[in-house]
Amino acid sequence: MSVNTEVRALPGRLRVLPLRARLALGTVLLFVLAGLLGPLLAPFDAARTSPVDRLLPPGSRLSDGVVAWLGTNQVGQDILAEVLAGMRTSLTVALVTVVVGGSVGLLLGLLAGYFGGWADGIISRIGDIQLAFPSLLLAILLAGVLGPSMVNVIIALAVTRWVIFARVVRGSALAVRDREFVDSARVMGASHARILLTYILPSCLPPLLVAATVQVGLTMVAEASLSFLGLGVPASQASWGSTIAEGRDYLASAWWIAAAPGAALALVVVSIGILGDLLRDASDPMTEL
Amino acid sequence: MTAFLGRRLAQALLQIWGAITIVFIALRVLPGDPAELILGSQATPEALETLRAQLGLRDPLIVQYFDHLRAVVTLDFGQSWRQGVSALDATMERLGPTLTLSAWAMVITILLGFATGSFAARRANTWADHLVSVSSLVGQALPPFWIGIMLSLIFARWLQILPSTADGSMVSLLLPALTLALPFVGWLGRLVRTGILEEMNQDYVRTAHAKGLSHRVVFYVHVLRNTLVPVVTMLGLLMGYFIANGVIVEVIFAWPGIGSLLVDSITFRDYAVVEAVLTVITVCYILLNLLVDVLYVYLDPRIQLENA
Amino acid sequence: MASEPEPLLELTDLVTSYRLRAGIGRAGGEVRAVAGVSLTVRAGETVGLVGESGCGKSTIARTIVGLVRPAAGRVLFEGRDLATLPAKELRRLRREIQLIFQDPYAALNPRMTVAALIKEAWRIHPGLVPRERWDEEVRALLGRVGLRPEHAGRYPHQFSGGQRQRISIARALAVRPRLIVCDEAVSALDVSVRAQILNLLQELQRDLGVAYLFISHDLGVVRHLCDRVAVMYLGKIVESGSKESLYGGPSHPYTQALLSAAPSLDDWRDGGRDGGHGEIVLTGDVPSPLNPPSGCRFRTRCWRAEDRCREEEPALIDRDTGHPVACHFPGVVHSPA
Amino acid sequence: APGGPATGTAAGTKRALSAAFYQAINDLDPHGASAVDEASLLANRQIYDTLVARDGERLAPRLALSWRQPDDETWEFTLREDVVFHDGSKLTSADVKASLERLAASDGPQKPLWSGVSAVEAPDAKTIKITTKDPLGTMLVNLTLAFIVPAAQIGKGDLSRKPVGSGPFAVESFTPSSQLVLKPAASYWGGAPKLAGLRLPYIPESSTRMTSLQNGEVDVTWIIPPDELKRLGGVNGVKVESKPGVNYFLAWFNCGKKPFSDPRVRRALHHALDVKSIVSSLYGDAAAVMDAPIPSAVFGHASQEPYEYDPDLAKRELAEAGFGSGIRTSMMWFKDTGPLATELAQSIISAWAKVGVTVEPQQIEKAAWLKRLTALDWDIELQVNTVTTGDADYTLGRLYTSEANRMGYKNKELDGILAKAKSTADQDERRSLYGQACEIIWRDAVGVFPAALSSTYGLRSTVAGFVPAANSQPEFRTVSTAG
Amino acid sequence: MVNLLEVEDLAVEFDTPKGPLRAVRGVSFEVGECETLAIVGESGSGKSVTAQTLMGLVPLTARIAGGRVTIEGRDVVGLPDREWRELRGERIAMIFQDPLSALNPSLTVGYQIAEMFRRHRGTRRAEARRRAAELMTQVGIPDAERRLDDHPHRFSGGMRQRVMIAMALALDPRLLIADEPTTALDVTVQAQILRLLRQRQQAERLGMILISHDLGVVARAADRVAVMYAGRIVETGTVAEVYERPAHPYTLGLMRAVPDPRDAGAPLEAIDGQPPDLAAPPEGCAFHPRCPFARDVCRTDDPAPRTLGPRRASACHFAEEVIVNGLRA
Ligand SMILES: Nc1ncnc2c1ncn2[C@@H]1O[C@H](COP(=O)(O)OP(=O)(O)OP(=O)(O)O)[C@@H](O)[C@H]1O
Ligand SMILES: Nc1ncnc2c1ncn2[C@@H]1O[C@H](COP(=O)(O)OP(=O)(O)OP(=O)(O)O)[C@@H](O)[C@H]1O
Ligand SMILES: [Mg+2]
Ligand SMILES: [Mg+2]
Repeated sequence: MSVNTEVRALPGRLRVLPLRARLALGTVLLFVLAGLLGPLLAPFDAARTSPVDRLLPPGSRLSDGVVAWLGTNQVGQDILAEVLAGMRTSLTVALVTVVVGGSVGLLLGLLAGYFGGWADGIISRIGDIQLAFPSLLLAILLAGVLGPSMVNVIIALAVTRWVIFARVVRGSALAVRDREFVDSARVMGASHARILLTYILPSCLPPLLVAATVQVGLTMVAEASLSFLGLGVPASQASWGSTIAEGRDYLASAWWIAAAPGAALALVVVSIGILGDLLRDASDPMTEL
Repeated sequence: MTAFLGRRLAQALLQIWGAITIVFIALRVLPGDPAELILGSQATPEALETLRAQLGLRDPLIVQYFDHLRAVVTLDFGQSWRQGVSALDATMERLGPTLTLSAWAMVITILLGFATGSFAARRANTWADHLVSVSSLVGQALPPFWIGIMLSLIFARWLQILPSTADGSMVSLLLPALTLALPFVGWLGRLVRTGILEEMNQDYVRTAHAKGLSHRVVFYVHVLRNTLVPVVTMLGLLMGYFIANGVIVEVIFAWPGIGSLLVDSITFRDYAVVEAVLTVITVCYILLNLLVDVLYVYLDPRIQLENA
Repeated sequence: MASEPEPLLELTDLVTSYRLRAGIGRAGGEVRAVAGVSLTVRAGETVGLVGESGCGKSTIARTIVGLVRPAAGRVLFEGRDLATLPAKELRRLRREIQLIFQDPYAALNPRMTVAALIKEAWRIHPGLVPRERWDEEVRALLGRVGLRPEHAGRYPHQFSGGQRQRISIARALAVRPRLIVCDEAVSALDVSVRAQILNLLQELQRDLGVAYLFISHDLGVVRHLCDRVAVMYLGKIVESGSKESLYGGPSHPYTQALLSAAPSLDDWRDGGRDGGHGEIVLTGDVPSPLNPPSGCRFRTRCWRAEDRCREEEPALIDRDTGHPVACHFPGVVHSPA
Repeated sequence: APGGPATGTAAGTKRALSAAFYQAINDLDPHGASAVDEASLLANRQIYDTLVARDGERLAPRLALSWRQPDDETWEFTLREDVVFHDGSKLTSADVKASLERLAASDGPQKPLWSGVSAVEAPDAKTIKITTKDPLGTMLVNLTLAFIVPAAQIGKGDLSRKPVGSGPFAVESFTPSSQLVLKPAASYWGGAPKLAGLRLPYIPESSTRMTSLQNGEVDVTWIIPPDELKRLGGVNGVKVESKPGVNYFLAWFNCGKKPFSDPRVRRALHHALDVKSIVSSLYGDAAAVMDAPIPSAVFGHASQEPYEYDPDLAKRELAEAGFGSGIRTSMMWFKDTGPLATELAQSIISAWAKVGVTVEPQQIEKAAWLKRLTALDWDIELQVNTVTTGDADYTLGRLYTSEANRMGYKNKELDGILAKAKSTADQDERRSLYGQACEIIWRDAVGVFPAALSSTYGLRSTVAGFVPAANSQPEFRTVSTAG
Repeated sequence: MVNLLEVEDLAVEFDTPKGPLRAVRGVSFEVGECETLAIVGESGSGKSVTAQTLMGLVPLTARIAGGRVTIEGRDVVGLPDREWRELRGERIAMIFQDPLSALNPSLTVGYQIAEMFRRHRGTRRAEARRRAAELMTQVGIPDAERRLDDHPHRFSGGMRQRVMIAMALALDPRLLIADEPTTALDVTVQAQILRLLRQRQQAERLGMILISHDLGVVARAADRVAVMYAGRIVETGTVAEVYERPAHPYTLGLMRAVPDPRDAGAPLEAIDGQPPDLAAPPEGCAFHPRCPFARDVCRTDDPAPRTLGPRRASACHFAEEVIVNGLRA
């Protein structure tokens, strides 16, 4: 079988990672780990509130004797637990959105880029129509239509993302389609399916991966923006976005509510962004091939 | 050129039609109906029914759809029940402020973006460059509303040097425009940086040096101009983001833009306004991109390549 | 060459055009890149196709191998029209015509090893080589083109230009073609490496009996390799004939100019840089194929052009020149004044 | 502070006052679709006038100098004669008649208040006669919402954007959801306002609103978020004032649906709530624990015995009712129904969880909430309710009848009391009737009534003569600024 | 003859991740007035790097590791950028292989030529424009006035190269470096450009360095030849000397690898193997792995160029043997 050189080359490249890339990778892994272990470390139950413990600064001791290292929120919940739980939601929303949007984008982008003609016409026009709405507006409209729920947020965001992925994939498919090595496969008599799978697809994946990485971060931010407008995940589920959004009224008085999830969000998104850059640098020479 | 413009215009019309249809479908499947919101919680079922019929909500969907299309073509979206005026008027009076704000944000983005981008490019791969690239990522990593509120707290509440609400004066638009622009300054900066570095490797730069031109002339006269080309195509997109992200900024800085009107109108099922707003935004956006396409020709003469 | 063998490939009045979409500041239109070309390649022979950039050489190649569809005319392989063949039959025939590109690197999938590249051919055409013999066959092919067996596991970017071209050739040979179209196959190579590849091509022809359609703009290489030569200008063949006849008595002014402009090792003898060797320097550039000149396509650059050339397109026929030539006023070299 | 648009120039001169309410004014038509929005009422109170106005417990004459009731179905009002509209025309009984008829015919939210009116007559320029189908005890109260517009403007003028009224302020410019700029009406019968102008900007984000008060961009703002109340009190140049309000939280049980059809369950849930602790820690001074189904500031309020906080008792009662193993149910609300609504909901849910009642929180969109509310498609719902007229009728009389069927609760006795209260015009009798109604509703635990919100105001210390209003609709005629 | 340019023992190294790459290793030559020196060699032999070094334009990752470059008697290695800028265009000019990418796509041709006058001489816009048109006419661009305002993509390859030439010659430099000026062009156009270069050179008494990998072009256009292999000049001499009696096995091999029209079809004498990797060049003579003459000494000693006659040298231990061998064939 054909072996993807990228896959082979990457571990080698990772060994010579610059410092900031290692930090970024470490941060992301740490967060993912914390997200997985969160329920064990500091269980969070949205339905458990303690009004007497509200708005306590970091390090305060709660009425039940536990220390809230990151303080408490406006209903007296431990921010640390909320941030850990929120990460699971935010990461899930972002990842599922990107996977769903990415898959749809990949499929349609491949079709449009490889076959061109009317397939490209239809897919590109649909993309154009959709891009005519700035994506946040579309998400607002959809989230408004569907009502707040995690699934709906994912749908709303994925719908706004697929075009981006489709365009990236279409672009690389288009670029590869007329390359001579594809021509030489055609001359050899290869079928469309074979060309798509073994020639076009591998070339489309690296840029798609880069785009996906970037979008994971941006999707997390978009989720937060939807929460700000009251269109995010429902109150029964903690998410970074909604915690920051709820903490915004307390930025001047109880800054710790928005600060912890805000810092976490920024850290993760920046780290992912750095990794995306790295990936782009790593795959660039290859996509040039 | 005419053939191209014709095709591009047809494409734009198609886009507008598609957008209108999406909006129509989305609104009809929304739960909740305007009659209830208009009449409030104490309305009688009969009154609701009469009002629904009056609003045309009882017609078959397809009839509603064609009515709607006709309405759009004649620029008659109907009355806003919340404001008691024509939906188009309600929308148009918000368009101005949105465009003003977006334009300022654009100016800030371009100025800062080019400044940081060329700064980073000239110091490519130094710590200054890395700092710029990381801080540009931070700009995109923070939710815009958070940036807005923080700017407002710092400059309006604590330092008290800028107003917290926008009243249209230039000073008052500074914070909202900055809030809109910040996430994209880094983005544009990175784009500019890559563009410059890419251009710097072009053969013509070598020629320019061989001609004995100074670094300054090579950079500002030869290189920068060519990096504009890919950047300009992004500006149309950017304007779209500004119009959309405006929603958040408008709420924070109490600026009467089109975005908050949209969110309100969705909440209150003011269909006429939602339709008018989305149509207007779409048209603006499409026209803008058309403009960018045309601008492109003037910036990049290569595009006329095949013109025999 | 007493008895001429059956033609393997026959092009009759081939026309291939590209449609140009209107773009920003650009009108749409149709480029007739190949505007009526007839050409024959017989089994085991080498036919050269020379001409300047953009005259349609690659387009002919791409049409022959089926990458683009002809707008008119026919491509016959072993006497059968490729356009009317059933799909299955076509697949088999297609296999018998292979293409080697100018840039050997671009023509090899960078993500595949040499072995994978070659085996790909057999995956596409199952039954050609039994699977258990693949490795063996790969080794044999690599040996055939002068590469070592251990090269099989490497990627294209680990090879030099000449070696890459060898890989391309091995890959083309894997499907046992009867005709190989070489589109500027040696143009990107350095002199010393080019000689190696030219030798390899000759050797393969001797051993395997493949025919070549050898496309090049280098008159020297064509003269070295080919039995017959056709000269193209702006989508048309202006002169064709056996190597000896054409190089010995070029009759079309374009061929004459081309030959005289081609630098050769001996140029220094004829007066070298003082230009005393009677070169014909044409004025102007090749016109755009979007709107070629009326009549004779070469007349805008021809020093012999007369009114008739503007009105009447000369046919490609033998005009007492020993071989066909498309010129109203063929003749011996007259340098432009 | 620099940059603030409301910053005055020379000290001592009269200047425009900037007052930011926390809700948006969308439409200035006092009979339109958003006519009973608090923000619209706020604007209307400055621009228009009514025949009668509430003055604490009393209903005071306004455009009407006096009134009498020749019979139970007829009301006769004598109008002031010195009233002119902002366009200079005189206000006469014709204008009142036209306005009232327009209200009765409108499709707006005030329609039910006027459906009982059979005729409005204007025998002469200063007399207006209203006839009702049945005796209507709430006539005067309803009239506090009936803003009078010039008859000439109806159907012609642009009441939504450029209305003409007879109130203390005239409209200078208006951008919906953004700002309303008013100028004093020199010819106002009660004397011209002291302010040079009045600007009512809408600042949706509460932190921005607080900032703009602190740096002087606005002079007055209300409602102050509960958590900001204390902090703002300590800020230099700012003072806070508050008054018990007419807005209150209620959490109805769907009494027509199991398990809430059983009053024991409803009472048990009352006992499971430590209302006092929840409300004081969430709201502090910004809200008061309620002791009746309506706030104490409302006419008709009567204090009831509070339910004791006793989770064990709650559990026992639930077990008695057959729900010893717990209840699974849900509570719906929409996010912006009131300050800290989500937090309150979470606290209530959290408390009920301790007695084995698992409540699924459903924070939904307003439109969806409204749809489900009217369809009785819910288990428990939380909302902020406003007694817009300040009179118990507006809430009790309208919502708790069997016919209204708003929460599945049906009680013949209560129906009778409310009907009677509606038809009498005697205020003392009405008060005692509503007192009985309060008791029944409270005893039957139709819902939980946790907190009455105060109307909390933040003012620059330069603002003088400002009277906080319970209904969040302060009047600015008497306000002045120093410096 | 006055030497416009003298290069002595020039060495240029690149910093690469794999270590220093010696792209130019001790190159010496000189160019006189009205003389054309051709540098031939295969891809990667260091021709362009040499040329760029002469212009003071070594890439950022490269550095001059040794040697001297004298332009009109002035040592220019290590010259500050300001002074370099005055040399470039004024004294020494350069044209490149691909005239499309070497011209700025978004500036008009007229602007790019006029820029020479405006930036170097401070000439006014109108005057600079007039002189640009003049230059364009001189290099054979018809209708120059009108074409001033066209962008490069509107010109054909040959015309673009003419523009490059006009630009290079604008300030009457003494020395012109042409790095593969005709490789991207068709034969008929190549003939035009070579003729133009020849004309301009003679008219202005220019010294010229013509870089090419085409032995035919060199035969036609040069006075003297320097053959480069793996960063080193292995043989120099007049065209006649080098072509008739190659004194280095590499030169000999190159000549024999070119198809001979008199003996068409006969197998070519290809040079075996590949050019060396400059990051890890072979011990001894860089050519020895491919050399039919190689002996033990070649594997250990890197031969320095030896003078074989006036302005004639070869870097081969067995130069004489090679000459004899070449004659015999
Ligand atoms: N895909 C295409 N679309 C439009 N026009 C094309 C396309 N490919 C080639 N052409 C045009 O067709 C003509 C012939 O092109 P072709 O590639 O066949 O020339 P060529 O003789 O192979 O040239 P070269 O020597 O440069 O390879 C040229 O004018 C070219 O511009
Ligand atoms: N920027 C660079 N970084 C590293 N190595 C380089 C760089 N530029 C050139 N080289 C190396 O220097 C050597 C000489 O390159 P140069 O460009 O001078 O070759 P050339 O003779 O001009 O070849 P060509 O005929 O292909 O133009 C080559 O081995 C090349 O790989
Ligand atoms: Mg070609
Ligand atoms: Mg070079």
